[in-house]
Amino acid sequence: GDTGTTPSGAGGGGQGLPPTITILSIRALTGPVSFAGINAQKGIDLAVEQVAKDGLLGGSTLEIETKDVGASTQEAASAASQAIADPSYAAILGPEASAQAAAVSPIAQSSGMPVAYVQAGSGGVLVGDYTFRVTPPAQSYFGVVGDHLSREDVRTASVLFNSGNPTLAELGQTVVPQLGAQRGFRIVGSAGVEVTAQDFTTAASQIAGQAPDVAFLMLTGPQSPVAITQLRQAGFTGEIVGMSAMGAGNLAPAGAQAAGAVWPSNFTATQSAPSSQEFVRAYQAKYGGEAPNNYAAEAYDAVWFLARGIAKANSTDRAAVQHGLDAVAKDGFAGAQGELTFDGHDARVPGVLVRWDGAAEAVLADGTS
Amino acid sequence: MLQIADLHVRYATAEAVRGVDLTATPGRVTLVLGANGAGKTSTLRAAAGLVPAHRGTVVLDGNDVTGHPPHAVVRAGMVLVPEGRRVFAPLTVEENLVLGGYTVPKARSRELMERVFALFPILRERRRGPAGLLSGGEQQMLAFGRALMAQPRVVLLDEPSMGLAPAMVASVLGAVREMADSGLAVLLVEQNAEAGLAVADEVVAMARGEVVFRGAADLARSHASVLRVFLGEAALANKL
Amino acid sequence: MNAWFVSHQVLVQSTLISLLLALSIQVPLRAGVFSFAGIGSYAIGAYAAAIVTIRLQVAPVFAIGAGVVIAAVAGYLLALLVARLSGLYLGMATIAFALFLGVVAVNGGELTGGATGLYGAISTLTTGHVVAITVVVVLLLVVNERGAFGRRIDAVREDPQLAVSLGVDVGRVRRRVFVVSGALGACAGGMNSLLRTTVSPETIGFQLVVTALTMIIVGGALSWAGAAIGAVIFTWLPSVLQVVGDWQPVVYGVLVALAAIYMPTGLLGVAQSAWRRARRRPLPADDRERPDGDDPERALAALQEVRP
Amino acid sequence: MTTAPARTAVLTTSDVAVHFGGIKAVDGVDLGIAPGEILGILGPNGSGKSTLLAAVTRLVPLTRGRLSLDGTDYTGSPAYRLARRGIARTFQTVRLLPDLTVLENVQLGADLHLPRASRLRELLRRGAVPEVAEAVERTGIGDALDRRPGELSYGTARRVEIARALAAGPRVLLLDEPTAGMNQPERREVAGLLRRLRDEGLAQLLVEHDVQMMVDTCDRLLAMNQGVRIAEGAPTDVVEDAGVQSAYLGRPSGPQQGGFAPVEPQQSHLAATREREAGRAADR
Amino acid sequence: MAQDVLNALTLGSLYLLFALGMSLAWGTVGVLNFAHGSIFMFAAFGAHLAVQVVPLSMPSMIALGVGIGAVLSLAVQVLAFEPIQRRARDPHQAQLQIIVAGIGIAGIPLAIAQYVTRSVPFGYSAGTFQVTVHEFGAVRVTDVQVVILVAALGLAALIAWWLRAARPGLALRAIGVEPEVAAMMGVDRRRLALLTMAVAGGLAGLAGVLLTYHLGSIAPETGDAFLLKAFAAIILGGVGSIAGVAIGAMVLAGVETLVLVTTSGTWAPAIAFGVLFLMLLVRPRGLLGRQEVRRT
Ligand SMILES: Nc1ncnc2c1ncn2[C@@H]1O[C@H](COP(=O)(O)OP(=O)(O)OP(=O)(O)O)[C@@H](O)[C@H]1O
Ligand SMILES: Nc1ncnc2c1ncn2[C@@H]1O[C@H](COP(=O)(O)OP(=O)(O)OP(=O)(O)O)[C@@H](O)[C@H]1O
Ligand SMILES: [Mg+2]
Ligand SMILES: [Mg+2]
Repeated sequence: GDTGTTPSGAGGGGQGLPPTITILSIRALTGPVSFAGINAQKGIDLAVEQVAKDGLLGGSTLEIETKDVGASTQEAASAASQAIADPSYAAILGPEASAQAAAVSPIAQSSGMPVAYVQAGSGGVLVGDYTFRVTPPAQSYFGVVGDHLSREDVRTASVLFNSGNPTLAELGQTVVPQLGAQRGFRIVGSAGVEVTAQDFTTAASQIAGQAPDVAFLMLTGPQSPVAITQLRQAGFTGEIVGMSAMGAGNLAPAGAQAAGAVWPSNFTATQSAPSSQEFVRAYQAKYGGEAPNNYAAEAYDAVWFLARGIAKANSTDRAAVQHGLDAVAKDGFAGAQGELTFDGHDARVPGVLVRWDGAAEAVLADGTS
Repeated sequence: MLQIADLHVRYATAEAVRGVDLTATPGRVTLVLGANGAGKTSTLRAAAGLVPAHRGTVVLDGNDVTGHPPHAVVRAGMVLVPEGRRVFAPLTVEENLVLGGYTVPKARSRELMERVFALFPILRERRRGPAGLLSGGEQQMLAFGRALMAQPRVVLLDEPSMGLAPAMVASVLGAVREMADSGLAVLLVEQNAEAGLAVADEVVAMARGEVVFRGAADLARSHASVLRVFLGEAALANKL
Repeated sequence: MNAWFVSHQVLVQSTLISLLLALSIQVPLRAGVFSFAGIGSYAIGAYAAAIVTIRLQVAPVFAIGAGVVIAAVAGYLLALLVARLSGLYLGMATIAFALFLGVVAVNGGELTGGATGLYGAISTLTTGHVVAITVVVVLLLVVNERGAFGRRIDAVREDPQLAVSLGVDVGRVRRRVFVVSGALGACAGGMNSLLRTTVSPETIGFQLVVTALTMIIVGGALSWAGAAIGAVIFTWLPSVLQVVGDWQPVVYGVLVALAAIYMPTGLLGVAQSAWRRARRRPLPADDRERPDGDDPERALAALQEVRP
Repeated sequence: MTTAPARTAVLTTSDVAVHFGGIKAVDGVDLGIAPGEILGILGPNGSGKSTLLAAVTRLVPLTRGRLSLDGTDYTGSPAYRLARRGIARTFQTVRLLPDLTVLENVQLGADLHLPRASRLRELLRRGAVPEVAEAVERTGIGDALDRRPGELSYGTARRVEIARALAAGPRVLLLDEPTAGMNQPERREVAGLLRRLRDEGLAQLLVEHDVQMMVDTCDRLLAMNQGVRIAEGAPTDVVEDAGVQSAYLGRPSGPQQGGFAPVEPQQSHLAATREREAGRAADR
Repeated sequence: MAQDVLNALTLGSLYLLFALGMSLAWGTVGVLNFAHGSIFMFAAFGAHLAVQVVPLSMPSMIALGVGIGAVLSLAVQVLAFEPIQRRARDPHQAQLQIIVAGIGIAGIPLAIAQYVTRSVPFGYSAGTFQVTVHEFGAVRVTDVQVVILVAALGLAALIAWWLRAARPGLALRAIGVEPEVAAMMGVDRRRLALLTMAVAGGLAGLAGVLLTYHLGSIAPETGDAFLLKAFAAIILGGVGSIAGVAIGAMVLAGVETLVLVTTSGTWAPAIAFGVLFLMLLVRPRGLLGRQEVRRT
């Protein structure tokens, strides 16, 4: 449909910035994925504060309006199209859920609305020049696991993955086997579980029976502690490798049972990159000492990414903003996640390997160092 | 003893009962006659607590049970055999009877069941089968037997002979008479007026929700207008 | 097209799609067939439209049509299979059918895009088309809900044996209902895929069963209008509930429960009975009247004299 | 005892049997009904009358036997076809659709014969077809048309059932205790209606327990016991038949029955009443 | 192999514990409670909140969970299902209403738990009970597993016996058929229904606490996933039959385990649904379901 703004490729910045620049943030603050949305919101609030203080946008204020869309795809798409129809919005901070993002992208792309996503790791999200993603895909920093496993001289591995989640299924079915081929370990067992699976007793017994050196658990946040506990109860003694869903406090219920589990992550509060530490300090100051998690870091970076793009464009014209974002992506920047670069429109970070010591997360290997 | 006084029953669209007074006395059968829609069923249902009484009182052995829930009325000693059988179709015949005796002690319930089986032998034959597969008349027997199981002091019978073969009508009404003779108060609604009159002590006729006639059964049996209205011309001719 | 329409276009589209999906459950339900196969058909329609559009780049009519045809045929075959099932047993079997399709989608490899699903199904389908399709569907259903058609379906629902003795081929009604439900579900799914240009297994699941059922019951189960009311409410409610912030899911739950408890015939039923009450002439307490024969009223009037 | 001549019979059954496991509900019944004839079926409770009706209308599977309508066999044809071929029935239990009004319930009977075009026409005009108006008239339910079945008294509900069957404009009408729950004058009214219908040429099968009414109304009676025919013929002959007297009217002797402790043996229903009357008069 | 059988039995017992209460309420008072999963989760969650404050032993946690479940279930019955049943023409008509009301209500505890936990899984690690693993040759079994097995099978047997043998059990079944006539027989249907719902809720609470011990932690959404499984188990076994739901739960768990053991697992739900579907085609009213009583 006709949207009121023309996505003219002939972007020329320089019309100057209005007093307030508005961005719509489409979040899930309620429902099953609210843990991501709520943490992201904290990162967003911090970033907005810092952008204002920094003076990046001159005298203009950056305002981020949040729309809680829960888990509904249709709500997300609708929120996006409402923002597109309203010329006061300069850009969208996209939703985390892949299905929601995949519904927002074509609308945004066809009407020339720049969107920066966090999470949203599946295909179909980055559909053209107006869509960007500030969370790097897990496979891009999965190498840090490989280094670790090589050091440990791992020979055999079993994989347990959530077959209904696009990112996790991809990791379990493609990325881990590839890693095995590169690093010389053999996959002795691979099992998929339902997206909402609760009980892993059988799978755990299977893996314990295969007795591999390492078990890869590519599962969601709530599934991870259960699978680890049950693996241990089934008598598995080898190494456990997970993915970033194990962070953000999700292993706490498993406590000491899960001690020793490692996972690669794009961010952890103890990683060494100076820009990360700066972020962590500011975050803790603002939120009473609470350590930030990856959702907060990504959203923080996404806001800065958008702000930088708008500053570069020196305009809120959407096409201009898109050019500005392109330019920022080309150069990369130092953010909460460390040194951010972009492969096209998709972010990349060195990544860290995190280890759960039974009570807290600690950096085991730091891609930045 | 049941005393219904100034009973009114009102539905959303009609007032079905308008100021009915009825008494059922131990040892006596009170027959209620009336055309379709006269309000007989509504009266009985209100007495049993199945529909609210809009006005009036239902007094059972001196206790006001107006507005009490149906199960409390049963526990107070009054049982209704509903219009249209309404057996628990998926439950067995035996289970239906056990439920009938829900409020009496177990041992007593077993005895009573034997009595019901003696009255209706077919029920004994079918006791393990689901009640819903019985023939219409057999279900009617079961519904009647179910009420016997409760050992009530007052029994309300809404057309207990419906769908029964003549011999069985006689059996059932004979049993009704026996119940009364053994000291129960019986309120009997019966479209088969002739058969009903044969066992009744008192007759009440209803029309349009009101009592229009009240008298001893003998009086009714000899009263030409009553016979004409409820038994028809043929019976009248027979009589005169 | 005014600004309001532009910005609410997605909700308008979603309302109509939800309506068709709800109807794919409501149509069988009205005939007493507890089938959730419409959800499976939604999946069939959604994937068929996306696959055909992405691979063959045909017009949306053909893309949606392909799904509709496949789902209608599948509905017919399913009806033959489950002919002996009824009630919630049938409900569970058809839920199993729908969720089975969801797993197939996850494991469908290249064809269905696995867990990620398919994207880039770009077509020329517009809101206008969706409105047109919905209007046609609703008109056809209206004809089937009224008069003789409607009564016979009521009979099939309430008392199939009676319906048979009144000359209704109950088996055929049931088979037809499955076919119609399949077509409706697939149409909704196909339109959704093409409007959103994407489809993924996540969007097809038990949640759809719940949503469709809620729409139907809260709106009113026995008419398309009830489904329409439900579709409107549950598509727009989340936006309205933005105002209550974090308590949105709680308020939503309370509203659904209250509607189910206090409106046994749905919003539509409430409206209808209010209308009936307003129109109804008060009836006299006696409903008797006799074509001929002696007049008992007169006889009884005479009896009054002997009343003690 | 004769069966109606096959030549004139519109509906015939031969050796029809319906068994439910060990229960032989119907066990080899032959009957025939001619146009303009009322055939009454009498029999004790559980003797298989309703099951026979269900068999004739194909609502239960036959264990054996054949059914034919107008001389053509329909033993294997599905039940819904029968209605289209002119068989209508009522049920022993009232079966009305609770959500429809009385009028709509009656219309349901007529819907079957509406050609598609007039179904559409009805949709547009929302008017009732003549058969419906006539059925309503004849059963005297005109006052209750816009009520719902739940609001009706039992007797009125039964009339609606009859009206629905009549609205189908049948050639054969099967009635299972149509007057249960009505009093004598009301029954006579219904009996009068049935006789008028007979005079118009309708073939009827009537199941009732009111012997007087059956004798007055039916052209022939068929008495059943335990699933088999025990007598058939002119009404008075059947009622006087010794077997019928013992199985149905008097003290039963079959293994299914017997031992009705509270009641004395009786000769007939009417006699029973008189007897009791006399007895009770003596008591006083 | 023995381990797999044990695992299947444990899973089946979990399904059974959950489905038992649902089946009881559905087969008797005609309440198909879609809030059952939510009650189950919230009872477990309540126990979690309590254990944060005082470290409790396993028996007290179970008692707490059972109590919370029973109270919630009673509340739902009084506030929602009872009014629906009071208005409905017949139990059949109320069924859909009850399902949808249950769906609505289910959202409330779920939203509260999600709000409080931010959907981060919760467990009982603060309590005094620690799971211990026992090894018998190649078979490993935890003490929680033993409790689950015993509780599920024992309670199923107890309830089945009570429904068969005791008059209130019979009265309950009668309520499911003709509530009004049951009342005419002197059955206090309100009290019996409340009792049933309390038992059903208690069972949900028990299942919730035991599941949390078994898994170590659960998420607020856990109840939803169980709901569908329990519904499937009840249907498979035949509504109203306790033995049926036990068999249904075991068959479902057995099939799922078998598929996980023998294949890569991604098809597991499809095969489970497929088996369910085929079994229903063969036995349209479940394995032990009552035949519909219908005659002309
Ligand atoms: N639930 C109801 N709602 C509205 N009206 C009702 C309801 N039940 C009964 N009525 C009306 O109340 C009046 C009395 O009905 P009731 O059933 O008491 O009559 P009855 O004397 O038992 O008749 P019958 O001999 O036919 O059984 C009738 O006019 C009937 O239509
Ligand atoms: N589906 C069935 N399964 C088992 N037994 C049945 C079934 N249908 C009928 N019967 C039995 O067959 C016998 C005949 O029943 P039917 O209903 O035909 O009797 P009827 O002559 O109509 O009796 P009534 O005068 O009481 O209505 C009865 O004993 C009944 O219990
Ligand atoms: Mg009555
Ligand atoms: Mg019969």
